Amino acid sequence: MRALAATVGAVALVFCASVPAQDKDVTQREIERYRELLAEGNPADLAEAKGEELWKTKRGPKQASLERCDLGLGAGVVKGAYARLPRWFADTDRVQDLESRLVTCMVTLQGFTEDEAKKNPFSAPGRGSPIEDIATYVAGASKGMKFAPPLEHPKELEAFRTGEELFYRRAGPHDFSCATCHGDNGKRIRLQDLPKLTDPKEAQKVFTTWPAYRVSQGSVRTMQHRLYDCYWQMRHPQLDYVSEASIDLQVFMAKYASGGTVEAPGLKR
Amino acid sequence: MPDPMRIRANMAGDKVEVRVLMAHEMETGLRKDASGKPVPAHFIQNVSVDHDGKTVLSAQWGTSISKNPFLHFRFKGGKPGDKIKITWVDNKGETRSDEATIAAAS
Amino acid sequence: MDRREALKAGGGTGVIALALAAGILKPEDVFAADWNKAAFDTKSFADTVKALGGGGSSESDQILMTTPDIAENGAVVPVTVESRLPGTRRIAILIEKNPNTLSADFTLPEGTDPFVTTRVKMAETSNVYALVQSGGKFYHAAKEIKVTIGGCGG
Amino acid sequence: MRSAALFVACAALVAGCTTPPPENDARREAQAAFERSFTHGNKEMFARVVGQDDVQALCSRYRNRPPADVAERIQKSQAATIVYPADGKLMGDWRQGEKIAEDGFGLRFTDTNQPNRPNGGNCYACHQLAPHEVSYGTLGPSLYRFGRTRGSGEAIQRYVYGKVYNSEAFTACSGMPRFGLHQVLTPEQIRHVVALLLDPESPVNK
Repeated sequence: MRALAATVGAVALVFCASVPAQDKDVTQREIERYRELLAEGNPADLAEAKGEELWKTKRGPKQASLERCDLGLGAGVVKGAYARLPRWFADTDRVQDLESRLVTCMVTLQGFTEDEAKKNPFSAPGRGSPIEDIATYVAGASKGMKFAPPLEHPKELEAFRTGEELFYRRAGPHDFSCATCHGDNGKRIRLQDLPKLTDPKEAQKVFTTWPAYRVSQGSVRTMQHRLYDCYWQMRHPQLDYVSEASIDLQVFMAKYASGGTVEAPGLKR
Repeated sequence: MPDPMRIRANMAGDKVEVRVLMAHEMETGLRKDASGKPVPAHFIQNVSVDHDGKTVLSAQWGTSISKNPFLHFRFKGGKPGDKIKITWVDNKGETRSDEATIAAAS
Repeated sequence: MDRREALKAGGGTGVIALALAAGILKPEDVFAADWNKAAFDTKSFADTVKALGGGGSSESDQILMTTPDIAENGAVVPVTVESRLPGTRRIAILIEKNPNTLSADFTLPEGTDPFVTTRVKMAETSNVYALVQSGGKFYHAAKEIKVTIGGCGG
Repeated sequence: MRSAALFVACAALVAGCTTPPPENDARREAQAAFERSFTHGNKEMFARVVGQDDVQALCSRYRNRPPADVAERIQKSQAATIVYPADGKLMGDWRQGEKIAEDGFGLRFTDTNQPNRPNGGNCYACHQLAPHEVSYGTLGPSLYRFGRTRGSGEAIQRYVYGKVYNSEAFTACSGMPRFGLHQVLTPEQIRHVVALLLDPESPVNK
């Protein structure tokens, strides 16, 4: 009992006497200026243009383009489609995000196998990723529109509940969950602001900026990559591309982001 | 075949404002790939911008220009509807030229 | 016809591309001529000035640099240089602590503003110089840019 | 007195006191979805994340806000895991501690290609420490001048060593990794971190 009391005392000592952060405002102002200076030319435009070209290009065993792909608003409708994803699709009877839906179209329209379609999801230096460019193009075609995924079908609601559990699921050698970094307001990791993803104001600002050009990676990155990269940092094994968990988590976040404006493609650190 | 550039050229007062993004890896030659092998340098060395038969900007670049290079500058003497042509050449001899039409003030 | 003339005459790379395709020119021949290898190999501010043809350079408050004080990522650091020195026809960007100092050398003919924005890579926190040639002389301005560890670090 | 109060608190929260909140469909489905979503990676890494220990499971279920009795229980069980060095030496070299605090290497799936490189602690990701490092996070409290007000006596050394070893012993459902328990850092490395925080010569305390 005495040891416990000592412990409690020590904890109080640690957390009550923290020193205010030094020069925080100066550093943060400069980082904001850095981001403003970058904003006048977003290299994601290059991926967007390439993606539009690829959308219209006949590819795969069936030598077909993606121009008949149904992204939720009917075959071939690109404009506004991203603002209504993720959603449940009758033909697959699954909730799908943009990238998972692109895989479906590459399989059904172009004749790729599912493995082929999922093989090269993220570009690397010297190796482009068509699906990354196409996702950037499709997302960009909803730019300025209100983000309003339906989130009413029973499978969408189920995906939300699963996503919520996954968001708080702590595991691995570091005990991390998504909520470790994205569960509170006003936090940052190193100099990077961390949005509280269950706060609509913050979720609306960030969720709709993906895909985004990441200067640290020299490439456009999609939401699938964002999640893959988070799990990498969380000391988990690699998250499967367009896996259930990746989509359920997006449904969970999309609910809080609803009502925001699509600002894709973004530009980030 | 290298990917196309994205060129924006528009009037700002009596000047033409040009912003261009080029798709290029800009490898320094110092980076190693996943297997530890050095990746050879591959970067744009020369850029030129032409308008009406005249070069309005030329540049020599080294390996420390960022990947997917961005360039912004202004010149006098252009008008809406005129074409500008931008060309780059890299150290492996690859080259790309793209044209853009000057737009009215945005 | 040297390469620069070829570029002008062809209004692009058409002529060179043809010459390359025909095997008349090897890539090295074409590019070596117009790319100042000696300058791009230099490893200090003074050596770069020399390699670009200057006997030295004096500091000038008529050269304005717009850069962040802190770059969130060294791979992409935006740099704007604007010169108020009369007759500015050349702007170069130098990064002191990079493996090679010279980053870019712009030629700006009459009619083009003495102004340029580009983005450079920085290996570490360093002084960045804007070097300007005006009336046959070289002038410079300098600014220290801090490169930080961004994101989750490590 | 304290035990009596605890007992009352427990009684008031019977469900939460002795057993975790019951399983439900969403959690079962989430576990199943999780297991179907990490199928292509490193098998050993998967084995480390597919299950949860008590702390991870409870903190997940309570969304990191456990009721007082559960928090008490977590802290007690975790305090028992802390192993202090047998030689009693708790302070190492702050210079090495600084390197560990800057380094985020280790245990990510791409880190396996450098098997001989020690893990880092990446303290700066979440804490302010030495003032020269402006790139610090705020997920945890600022530790700038931590040792100035607390000195570097044995009690505070034991506290810091223990906190780095197993943070859950002090604050249940803390976001801080249990660096010692999970062998992310070696006892030697933890000593260096203790020195970084407490050594009067450390830049943290300048």
